[in-house]
Amino acid sequence: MTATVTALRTMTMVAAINDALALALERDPDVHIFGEDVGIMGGVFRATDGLQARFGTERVFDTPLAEAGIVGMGIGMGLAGLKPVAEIQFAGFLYPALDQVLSHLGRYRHRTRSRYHLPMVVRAPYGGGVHTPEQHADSPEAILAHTPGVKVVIPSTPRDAKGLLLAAIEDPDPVFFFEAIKLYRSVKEEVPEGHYTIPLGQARLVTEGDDVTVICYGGMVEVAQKAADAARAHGIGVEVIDLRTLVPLDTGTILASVQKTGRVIVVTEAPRTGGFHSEISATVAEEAIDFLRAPIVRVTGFDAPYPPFTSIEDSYRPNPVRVAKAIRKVMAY
Amino acid sequence: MTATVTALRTMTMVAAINDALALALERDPDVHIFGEDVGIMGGVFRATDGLQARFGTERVFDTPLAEAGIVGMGIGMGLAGLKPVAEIQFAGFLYPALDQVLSHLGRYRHRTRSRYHLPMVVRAPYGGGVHTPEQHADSPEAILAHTPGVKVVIPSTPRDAKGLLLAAIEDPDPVFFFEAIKLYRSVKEEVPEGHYTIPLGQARLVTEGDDVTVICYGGMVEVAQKAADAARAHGIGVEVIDLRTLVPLDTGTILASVQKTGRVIVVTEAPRTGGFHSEISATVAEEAIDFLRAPIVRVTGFDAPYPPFTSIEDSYRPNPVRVAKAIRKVMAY
Amino acid sequence: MTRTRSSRKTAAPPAADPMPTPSPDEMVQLLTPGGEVTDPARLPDPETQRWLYRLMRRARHFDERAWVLYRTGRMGVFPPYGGMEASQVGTAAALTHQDWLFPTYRDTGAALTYGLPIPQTIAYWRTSPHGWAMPQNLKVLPFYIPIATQYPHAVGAALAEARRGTRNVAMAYIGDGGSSEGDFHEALNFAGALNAPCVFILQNNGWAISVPTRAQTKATNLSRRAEGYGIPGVRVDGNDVLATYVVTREAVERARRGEGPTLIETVTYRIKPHTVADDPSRYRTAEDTAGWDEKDPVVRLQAFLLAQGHLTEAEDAEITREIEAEFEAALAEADAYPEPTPAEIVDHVFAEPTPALRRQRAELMAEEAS
Amino acid sequence: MTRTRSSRKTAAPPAADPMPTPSPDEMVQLLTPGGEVTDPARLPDPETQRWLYRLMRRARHFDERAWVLYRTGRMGVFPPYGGMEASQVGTAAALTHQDWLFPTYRDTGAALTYGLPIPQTIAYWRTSPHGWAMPQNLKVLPFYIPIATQYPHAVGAALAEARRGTRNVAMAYIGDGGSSEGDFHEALNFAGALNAPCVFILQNNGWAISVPTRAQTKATNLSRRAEGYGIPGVRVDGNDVLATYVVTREAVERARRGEGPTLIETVTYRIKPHTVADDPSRYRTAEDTAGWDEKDPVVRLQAFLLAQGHLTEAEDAEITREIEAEFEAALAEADAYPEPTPAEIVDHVFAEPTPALRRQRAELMAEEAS
Ligand SMILES: Cc1ncc(C[n+]2csc(CCOP(=O)(O)OP(=O)(O)O)c2C)c(N)n1
Ligand SMILES: Cc1ncc(C[n+]2csc(CCOP(=O)(O)OP(=O)(O)O)c2C)c(N)n1
Ligand SMILES: [Mg+2]
Ligand SMILES: [Mg+2]
Repeated sequence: MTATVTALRTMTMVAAINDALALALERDPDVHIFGEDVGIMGGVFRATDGLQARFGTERVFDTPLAEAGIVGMGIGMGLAGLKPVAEIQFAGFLYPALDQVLSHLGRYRHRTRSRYHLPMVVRAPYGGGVHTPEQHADSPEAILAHTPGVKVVIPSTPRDAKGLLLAAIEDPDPVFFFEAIKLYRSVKEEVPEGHYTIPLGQARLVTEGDDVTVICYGGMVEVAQKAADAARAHGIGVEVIDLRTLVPLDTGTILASVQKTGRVIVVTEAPRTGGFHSEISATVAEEAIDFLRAPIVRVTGFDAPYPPFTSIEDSYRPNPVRVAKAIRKVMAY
Repeated sequence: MTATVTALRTMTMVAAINDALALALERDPDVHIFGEDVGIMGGVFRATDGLQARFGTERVFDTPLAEAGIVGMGIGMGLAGLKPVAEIQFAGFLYPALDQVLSHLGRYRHRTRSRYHLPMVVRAPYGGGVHTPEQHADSPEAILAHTPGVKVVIPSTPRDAKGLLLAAIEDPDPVFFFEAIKLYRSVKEEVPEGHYTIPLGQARLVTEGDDVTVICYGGMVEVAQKAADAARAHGIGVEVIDLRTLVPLDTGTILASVQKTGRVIVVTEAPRTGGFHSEISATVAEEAIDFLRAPIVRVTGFDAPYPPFTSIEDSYRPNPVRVAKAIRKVMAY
Repeated sequence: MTRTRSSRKTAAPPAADPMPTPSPDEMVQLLTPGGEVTDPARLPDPETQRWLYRLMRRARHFDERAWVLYRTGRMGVFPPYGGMEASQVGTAAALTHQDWLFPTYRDTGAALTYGLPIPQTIAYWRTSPHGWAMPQNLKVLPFYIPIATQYPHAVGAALAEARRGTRNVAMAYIGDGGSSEGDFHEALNFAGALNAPCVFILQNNGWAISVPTRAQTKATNLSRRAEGYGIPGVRVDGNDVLATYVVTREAVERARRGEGPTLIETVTYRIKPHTVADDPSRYRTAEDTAGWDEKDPVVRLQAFLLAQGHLTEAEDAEITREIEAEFEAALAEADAYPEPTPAEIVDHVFAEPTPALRRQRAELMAEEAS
Repeated sequence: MTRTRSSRKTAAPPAADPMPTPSPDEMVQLLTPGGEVTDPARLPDPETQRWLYRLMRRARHFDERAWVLYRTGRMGVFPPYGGMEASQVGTAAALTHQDWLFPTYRDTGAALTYGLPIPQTIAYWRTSPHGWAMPQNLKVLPFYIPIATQYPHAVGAALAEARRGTRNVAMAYIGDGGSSEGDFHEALNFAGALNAPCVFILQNNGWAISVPTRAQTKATNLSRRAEGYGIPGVRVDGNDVLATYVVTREAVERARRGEGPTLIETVTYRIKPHTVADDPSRYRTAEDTAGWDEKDPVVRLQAFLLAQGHLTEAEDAEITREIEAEFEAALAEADAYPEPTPAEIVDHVFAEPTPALRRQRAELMAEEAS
């Protein structure tokens, strides 16, 4: 973490994101923020609250309702040297923009042999746990992680959110920044005031332990942490790794932990088949097979749409009980 | 394989696909074929050659140039009880339709509690090896496999292509059918005349062997096979498994082979991070860890766009030499 | 007052008044807010007027009750449509149950008018699976949440009807905001090119959450977009149910005759918040909404019917009683729906679950049991 | 005949003839195929006429040589534009190198006119990486292969120029087929709503591979789509370079003045196959293409210039010699480009390669070495 100021202020994740955006606008005139309802409304989660009033309607502006247009226009702005920071209202509404992402956002440096590059950030709330309507709780990070040329960042704490978002905006290449809706206001933390960045590609050791490694990110970190706490009460040492960035992936931290524990659990709330959890499993199975003492267990969502049925949706999303069960399983193996 | 006729005819994969489409149109008046240039032109690869002349412009028709419109309209036709068979000109041009796929195609049975279901097939040529322009060689199957509610089929031989395509069209749920461009005309095989289906979800054992399991599909099967042949010459028994369908996945065949060989190589031509190869690795690492004698090695494309640069593109796509190297690696481990 | 939705299903629909496509700048209005009739020849007959009035009252009642139920925790977050009844009722009333309806989250009033049972509608807004299991005898889809995707679906359903040789049509709704999405464009162009029997309703209610229509587009007349696809476009006073009904009937008949799709822009206003959980004071002032209360579509027709003697105060009170009774009975029915079980999460993905889903279902059941 | 692209870069552009936006049905034509001038007041001066003629000849020469080079294996599959030069040259000639150009695969003629060096253009169509490394002093992007995605990019680039307070504009091309994609709609609407200084060129050449425009859309005048976004739309004879130039200049000037985007439909024809590898006899007959040869834009202007005495046969022969010499020199330069190495596959993905890419690069290098 590189920081210039160290005074601390307690804030929620959404406040930390707002703080990072304000700092970015302040420090770099090329930064422009846009999306649906990000202006006077301040976004449906208030992540851009007050920014238009402070920085004007040229720097922070509402677009028409069209996600391909938002990302496509951002690409053009990036080609012309601005630093576009787009908000997509929910990650599930990124889908109309996927053509722009897969066809261009990740390819522009490559297709112009570095003559152009796209210093663009696309922010989107993602994930479940708060009873949103249909398609408002999707977790599409695996699609982006499989897209060459884009980075993927998913913070799990206010402090990380601010430092990672500033790093993402300063990164010369496109970054997807997914924000767990569940964490927007549920957690408060002391966050440094002023500018600091957390480099992309460095995982965070949440808790240390010798017996089991649990790898997760975003909204699943608190779930894993609770399961780890419960396991500790039973004398099981669980090491929780918060990846923070999926691309670049901090393979070093993962493998070091696996070499120590020999037992791996991967946790995401995305559907099982083809989720990013599987990429982590594959990496471990390719790089650290000799250290494994148990199967690599996946605790994930199901191969079904995230249910829009409030009363049962909590059974879709991994919870501490399910993670604890996986911990018992690998310990008993 | 369920068949009604057994006379054989030697044909290419594209001819077998054309044959299956003609049979489907003949047997079921609900089948409708549409897409860009599928009518009088017969498709850019001639997969629909002659079908409009034979079945008329209502059953086989050109659409405007808009992939979201094609898939979205197909969804509406499916809701109304037809059996839409859409062609997307190249898999890389599926991206504009991904919103319709992720938002609806896979969700309709779920969101209407089975009141509606979508018996739709989306065909698209995919993959590299034939010097196509930018974005004409993409392999996006992992995105679809990660989408709840859709099936994914990728044949590797003319015979399989016909039987799997007929099964896909007769399936009550949405199926993506990816056709390796490289194989369209390069391989000929004896294909049964008349109607038969190959059930979705059953892998094919291409060659048997006791030492190494190589798991692949589509355009990579011939690559794996060549490497297996070379290894056999050196006394190494390689079992090549052609998955044929990614969803449903034939885990049984995979695990049985792994239990025998203890060494696994997964081969696809998609980018490394988050490809379907990683899902296969993860499945093995979760279900058969005790049988593994070596790391699960991934032989894949790179985390870069498929290069539009003809003279070097062959270095992107896995070839028999790279697979052979992986075989040596797991044998030497 | 006795012609109900279900009786219309069997009865032959009343013949549409022949209506020339107006020039795009003209906004069709049959009954002014002041109660004047602009074109008596095109006015639907009194029976139809009363029927539309009752349907609007019924739609409004649902909207009002939904607010109350939300506040008392008996309903989920609901996007209100109060003030937009003429736009939804007049259009949906032009359909039979052989026709398709593709409503958005805003269009509960349209779905109720079409015939979606109230208990099920309540269940949907309670996010209960019962609200999603659409009735077999209707061709209405669950309210669309992602914006604009329903438009191409309507084209496909309409085309399927045409291919089968029926005279059925498909109607889809969209908002002013939604009309900025690419799917809007692709659908209108497909429908024109393939001559699909579609009626596209574009409800221009002035807002897309916090974004006013003037920021959504530089165009001031969205019905003109139809020209770009070679299809007719009509702009209609969306708070005049007689006008919306007549215009839509004509479009439906045109589609039934095989003459292709129509785009209808209903000019109305979202006087209510975006959803019951939204606070519009963040983005609009009293000035913004000024004048729209006076255009209330229910009040407009009520005053006209009373003045014309087509409705008495006593009949009006009877309508109120009937509507209330119907709703309360429906609420009781909705309350009695059993709670879903977690198995519903993994069921209904495929006709035959994949092996992976079967394993996952077993895991889920084991966890729920423990 | 001496005013070249690079000299224009520094010279102030000639003032645009003031031009009223024509009614959408009108197709702007200044020089008929028969050689008549319809509106002498709007005709560009003879120097400009000769300059445009030379640029068309230059573009045509590339197209013709590309065919020959393809047949002899010295060039890859190429989408020809012969017959469409007026549509591409007249529009691109209205830009300076401070403006942005977003061409599709069909628009080699536009890119050459804008100033993309010929050697690099050859390299692109040889699928050599040299063809993709765009020159630093130009704002032109590699030819777009996926359809329609360039339109929103032009909006963003234009908006960036406006935000920076320059007078630069962005121009993007699309085809009749491409105009069916959702991105077309979203871009036009964004440009209108955000007042982006864009010029959108829609080349209606009658075909999208095998699909004729009449099957692509029921609309018969694509420039009318502009109305749906509240922006000006102009339809112009796409085989009359004087008309395309004048119309585009006006749109460019309007954008420079901060008055927003324009949609220009150039009505032209793809007399050639879709690509040099396509066989149009599968989907069209001689009847389909009838009449278009007579509208050849190069012949039209050549005959006019000769008749007017603005060009002599000797000067014309000199143009031919200059153009041929320029191309052959460029070809030699392109032939000298070094072959790429496989490392180019994994390079240029990120400014700083991820650890995964670094490992993959090492693997690739090891394999290539073995
Ligand atoms: C693809 C997509 N993007 C964004 C949203 C979030 N969203 C929900 S409603 C809405 C505004 C819609 O405005 P409009 O189309 O005018 O309909 P109205 O709400 O006025 O009925 C937005 C942006 C969404 N549901 N889907
Ligand atoms: C998104 C996408 N879909 C399909 C294609 C395949 N394709 C290439 S050119 C073409 C036709 C384009 O027609 P038009 O836009 O009229 O341009 P023209 O070729 O006539 O210049 C098609 C369908 C593509 N390149 N991109
Ligand atoms: Mg609205
Ligand atoms: Mg064309």
